[in-house]
Amino acid sequence: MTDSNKVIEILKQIGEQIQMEKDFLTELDNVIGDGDHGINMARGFKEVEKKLADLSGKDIGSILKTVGMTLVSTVGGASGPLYGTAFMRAGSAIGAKTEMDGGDFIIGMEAAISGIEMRGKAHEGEKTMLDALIPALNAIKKSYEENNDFKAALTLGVEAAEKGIEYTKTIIATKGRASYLGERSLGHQDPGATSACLMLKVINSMI
Amino acid sequence: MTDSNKVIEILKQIGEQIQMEKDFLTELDNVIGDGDHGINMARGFKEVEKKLADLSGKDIGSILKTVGMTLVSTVGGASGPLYGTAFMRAGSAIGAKTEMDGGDFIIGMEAAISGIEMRGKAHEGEKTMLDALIPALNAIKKSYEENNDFKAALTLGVEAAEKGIEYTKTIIATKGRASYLGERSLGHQDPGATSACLMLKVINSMI
Amino acid sequence: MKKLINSVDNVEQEMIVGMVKAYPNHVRKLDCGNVVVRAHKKEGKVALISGGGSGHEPAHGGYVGEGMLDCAVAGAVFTSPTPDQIYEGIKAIATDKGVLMVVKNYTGDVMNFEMAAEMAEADGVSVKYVVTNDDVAVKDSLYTTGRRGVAGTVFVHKIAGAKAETGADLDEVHRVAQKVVDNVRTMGMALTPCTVPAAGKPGFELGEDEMEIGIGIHGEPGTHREKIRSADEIVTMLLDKIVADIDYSGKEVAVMVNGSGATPLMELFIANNKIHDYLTEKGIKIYKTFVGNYMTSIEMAGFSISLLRLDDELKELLDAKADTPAFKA
Amino acid sequence: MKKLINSVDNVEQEMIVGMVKAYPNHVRKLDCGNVVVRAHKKEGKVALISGGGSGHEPAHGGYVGEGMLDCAVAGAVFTSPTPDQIYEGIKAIATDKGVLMVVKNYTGDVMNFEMAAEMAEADGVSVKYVVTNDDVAVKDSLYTTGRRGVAGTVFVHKIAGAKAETGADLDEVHRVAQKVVDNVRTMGMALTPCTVPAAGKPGFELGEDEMEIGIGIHGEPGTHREKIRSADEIVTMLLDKIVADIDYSGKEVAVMVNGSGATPLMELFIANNKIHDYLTEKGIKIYKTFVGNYMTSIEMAGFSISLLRLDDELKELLDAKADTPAFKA
Ligand SMILES: Nc1ncnc2c1ncn2[C@@H]1O[C@H](COP(=O)(O)OP(=O)(O)O)[C@@H](O)[C@H]1O
Ligand SMILES: Nc1ncnc2c1ncn2[C@@H]1O[C@H](COP(=O)(O)OP(=O)(O)O)[C@@H](O)[C@H]1O
Ligand SMILES: [Mg+2]
Ligand SMILES: [Mg+2]
Ligand SMILES: [Mg+2]
Ligand SMILES: [Mg+2]
Repeated sequence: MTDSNKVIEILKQIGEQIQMEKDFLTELDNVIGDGDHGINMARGFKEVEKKLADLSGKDIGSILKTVGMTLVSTVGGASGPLYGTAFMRAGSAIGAKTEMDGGDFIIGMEAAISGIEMRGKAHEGEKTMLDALIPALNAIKKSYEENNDFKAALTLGVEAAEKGIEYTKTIIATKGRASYLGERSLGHQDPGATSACLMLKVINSMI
Repeated sequence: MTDSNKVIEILKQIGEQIQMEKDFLTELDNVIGDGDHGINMARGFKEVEKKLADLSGKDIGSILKTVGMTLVSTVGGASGPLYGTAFMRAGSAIGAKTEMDGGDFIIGMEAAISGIEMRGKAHEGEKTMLDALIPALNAIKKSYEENNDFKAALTLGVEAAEKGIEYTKTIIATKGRASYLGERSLGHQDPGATSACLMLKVINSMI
Repeated sequence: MKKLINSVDNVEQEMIVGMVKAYPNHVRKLDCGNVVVRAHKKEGKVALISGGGSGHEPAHGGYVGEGMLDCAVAGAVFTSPTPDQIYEGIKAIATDKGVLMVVKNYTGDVMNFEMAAEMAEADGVSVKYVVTNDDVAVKDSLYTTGRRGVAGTVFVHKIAGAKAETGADLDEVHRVAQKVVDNVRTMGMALTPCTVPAAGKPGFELGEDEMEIGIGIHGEPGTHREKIRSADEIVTMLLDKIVADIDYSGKEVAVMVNGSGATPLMELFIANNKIHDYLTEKGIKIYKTFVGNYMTSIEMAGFSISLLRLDDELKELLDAKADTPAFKA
Repeated sequence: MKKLINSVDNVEQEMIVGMVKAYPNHVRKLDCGNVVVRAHKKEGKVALISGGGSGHEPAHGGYVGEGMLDCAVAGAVFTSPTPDQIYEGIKAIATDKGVLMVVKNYTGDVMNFEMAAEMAEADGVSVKYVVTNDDVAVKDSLYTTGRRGVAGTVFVHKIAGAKAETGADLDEVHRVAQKVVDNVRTMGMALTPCTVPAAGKPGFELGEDEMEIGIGIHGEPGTHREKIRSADEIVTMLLDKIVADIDYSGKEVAVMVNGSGATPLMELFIANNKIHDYLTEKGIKIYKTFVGNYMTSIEMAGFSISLLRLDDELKELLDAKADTPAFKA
């Protein structure tokens, strides 16, 4: 499915997309959070970008772990430890491979999600990034198990993540800053779910 | 020309005019001062108004002195001690009379002006209330000496005060807050000259 | 956005450096980032560390010094600092008596401080922490993040700091810190929003006649918005919420009237006039009042009221000597 | 106008009462008006009185207490107090050592304080005074009102107050106060205007990209207006003006970075970062730095820099104990 070099390219592209969507993500966070999600993610991926050059030739596990550590140490806020833990866990789960297939991806994504759940003590339905990630993972797994076509599975995963974003509009936040707003968080989509979906979209477009 | 009761009526009318012109005077002070001249004068004359009822039957000197003391103790700022001193000095100069003529008025106004000059250490041409008062006094004196018609003299005095206001637009302030503006005070009329002229106008309209 | 700054990218760094240059006898900055520690490390006591996003000045760097914090870690504006920053701070101040972290209850702050503690514990440092959550604006619940930590946190710094200065052990300092957390409540409001420099525009918009009630300290919207009212009515509204939360009747309290950054002292004193009367009427005795900018939201106009229920132990520690840039007692 | 007040007519009174309620151990209010004196009168020392219009909080009431003022008289916002108010203050604090008045150089302040002094002298009180005029924004001249007294006045309160506390006689305290006046210079700027409550609208208007240079402390326009620049450039502009006025080279100075009321501490620290570097480069040694809201203009955003040239006498008095609501040393 993909090799180390491709993983690096994808990460670079995710960084570029984050920079492009920086204002949009910040604006979303402005409405129900503290208006820094885009700024935080952009700061983190700018540092990731700098690290990527040195990572060519490394195995996928190491690449993802480095990305995670970089995010932890530069993003701050809630998304820093969460995405950081996610990438680190994914890296550990995938391990010292230089090639990966759909099964590896699913194993990595499962580890990432349980890392987020552990760190953030959150579940599905609390209006967080998990509301994009968990439905996406479920869709990918189901489709991949049934048809063994990873590209098709990923496309369904992105659709599920997009539906997840829509779903976050309909629920009250009970985790993260948006939870302080109570009912006022209704009708607005979650910034973290949006950035999570953005990453899946980039991966989908490049595989 | 006028008696104690009339003096009280005039003072009341001055107070009403000040209330009416409060915003205008404040606005003028906003441009070249600190935006409180109308507020200051209105606060003072509101207190004067309260005192006036008790003053009926008193002599003109006492009335004016009470007005002066009230202004000193309620207006604050530059205009408080200046107008306060002016009315107190005028009261002393006119003395314990219950009737006054044009000559008494001129004596009172002369005393008022020298009180202002003493207290404020200012002269004509420094963009202050003196630039309305001194030309007005000169015009009144000259006309009264020539024609012995006080009403006519006062009308000329008001005209001179109005010209004085126009003149303040053409000069740089060297006294009062407007002096901090340097050249920027050019083109704007002095609030104190404006309130001084207002008083003369009221007197003129009631005599 | 109208700010006295050089570049939005350097705001935090220049601010911290500018602060350290102002108080070289009190504080110094670590080389590794925006981490401020006491100019003279004190051994033999529990070391206190706190911090969070920047934008709350004088919190938290202003409270580093004798009788309060040993270290303050500053993240980007309104963004929690990262674990490695906090870890460097812990390493710089740790003594054999251990380290107490004072963390405001935000998902980001809690996670980043926890990760740092894990790192420090791996080095053998004993670390405990309290999570401040004094904001009564939001309903507390087991199933949510709970309440925010806001201005009441400064009382934790003061009182736990004083306890640490006595040489008490980590459990004792932790107990006292937790006691303050349990007894302090805060509620705030805003007249205007504030602007995160990197964002370039305000976090929300408010009409000329509107105010935001239940505001936090990060420029985020509050719990609701209404037509602006008189200072006395606003004070009453905030205090009603606070005294309904825990029982203050017959108790002595410390009051903090905290400006959000752009609120003139004039208005805080006008508010305090009513606060004093309100509490006196309710039979709540005021032991001490603090009026000023203690935990700000950059240039937000608004304020919060904190009430700390006191007992003899807390009174003594509140009065104990403190000598920090922003808090002297 | 968006303010946390009850009524524009009661702003000054409620503020003063609210302040006294916050610091009952430090200050009390006279019945006769907005006059604040020490809670415990100290005999056997020269009594210091200052004041002016309200709107400069914490000046001047915040500086009443041990080591600083004995009395502060508050006029209406930005309007000097009246002679009888000042006279009542003098009567309340006068000792047989006499009274020193610290007056900022505004026509109104000078005249009202002079009239009060005349009244007190008629009662047999010895009164002397200094007129502060530290603002270098306006050209000084014999034929004008001269310069304004601004934030540097706080140094006069601190240092003359410390001198008075030693029991020095009136001439000595006056000499020291005048020494501070002669050695302190200030220059300020504003990013936004402020609104006098009773006026209901700002004293001037400024575009989103404009700043006002040479601003005073009464919401009045400054000496000129220009496009906003970086913090470093603004600091350089202000300091250039100050150091051109008197010779600071090779001298030790106290620095005051004074916020106008709505300026976040963050920005004052960013300014101080540059101030420190500028002075160091010029060989001017910084003895002490004060950053905060010392002499404000209600809710104006802006700041001023004051530099006080020090000698050993002034250093010692600057460091002497002060315990007032707004200034502790
Ligand atoms: N406990 C949590 N578990 C999972 N995701 C969370 C949690 N708390 C917050 N988030 C996610 O983090 C996003 C906010 O990130 P960001 O704005 O960068 O941090 P902060 O909230 O500290 O300002 C939210 O939109 C949400 O998706
Ligand atoms: N030294 C002075 N001599 C005479 N008039 C003066 C002097 N200084 C100020 N004024 C007058 O006072 C007016 C301002 O009064 P006001 O605004 O009430 O007081 P302040 O300047 O203290 O705010 C000016 O417009 C000017 O006419
Ligand atoms: Mg955020
Ligand atoms: Mg004025
Ligand atoms: Mg944040
Ligand atoms: Mg005035």
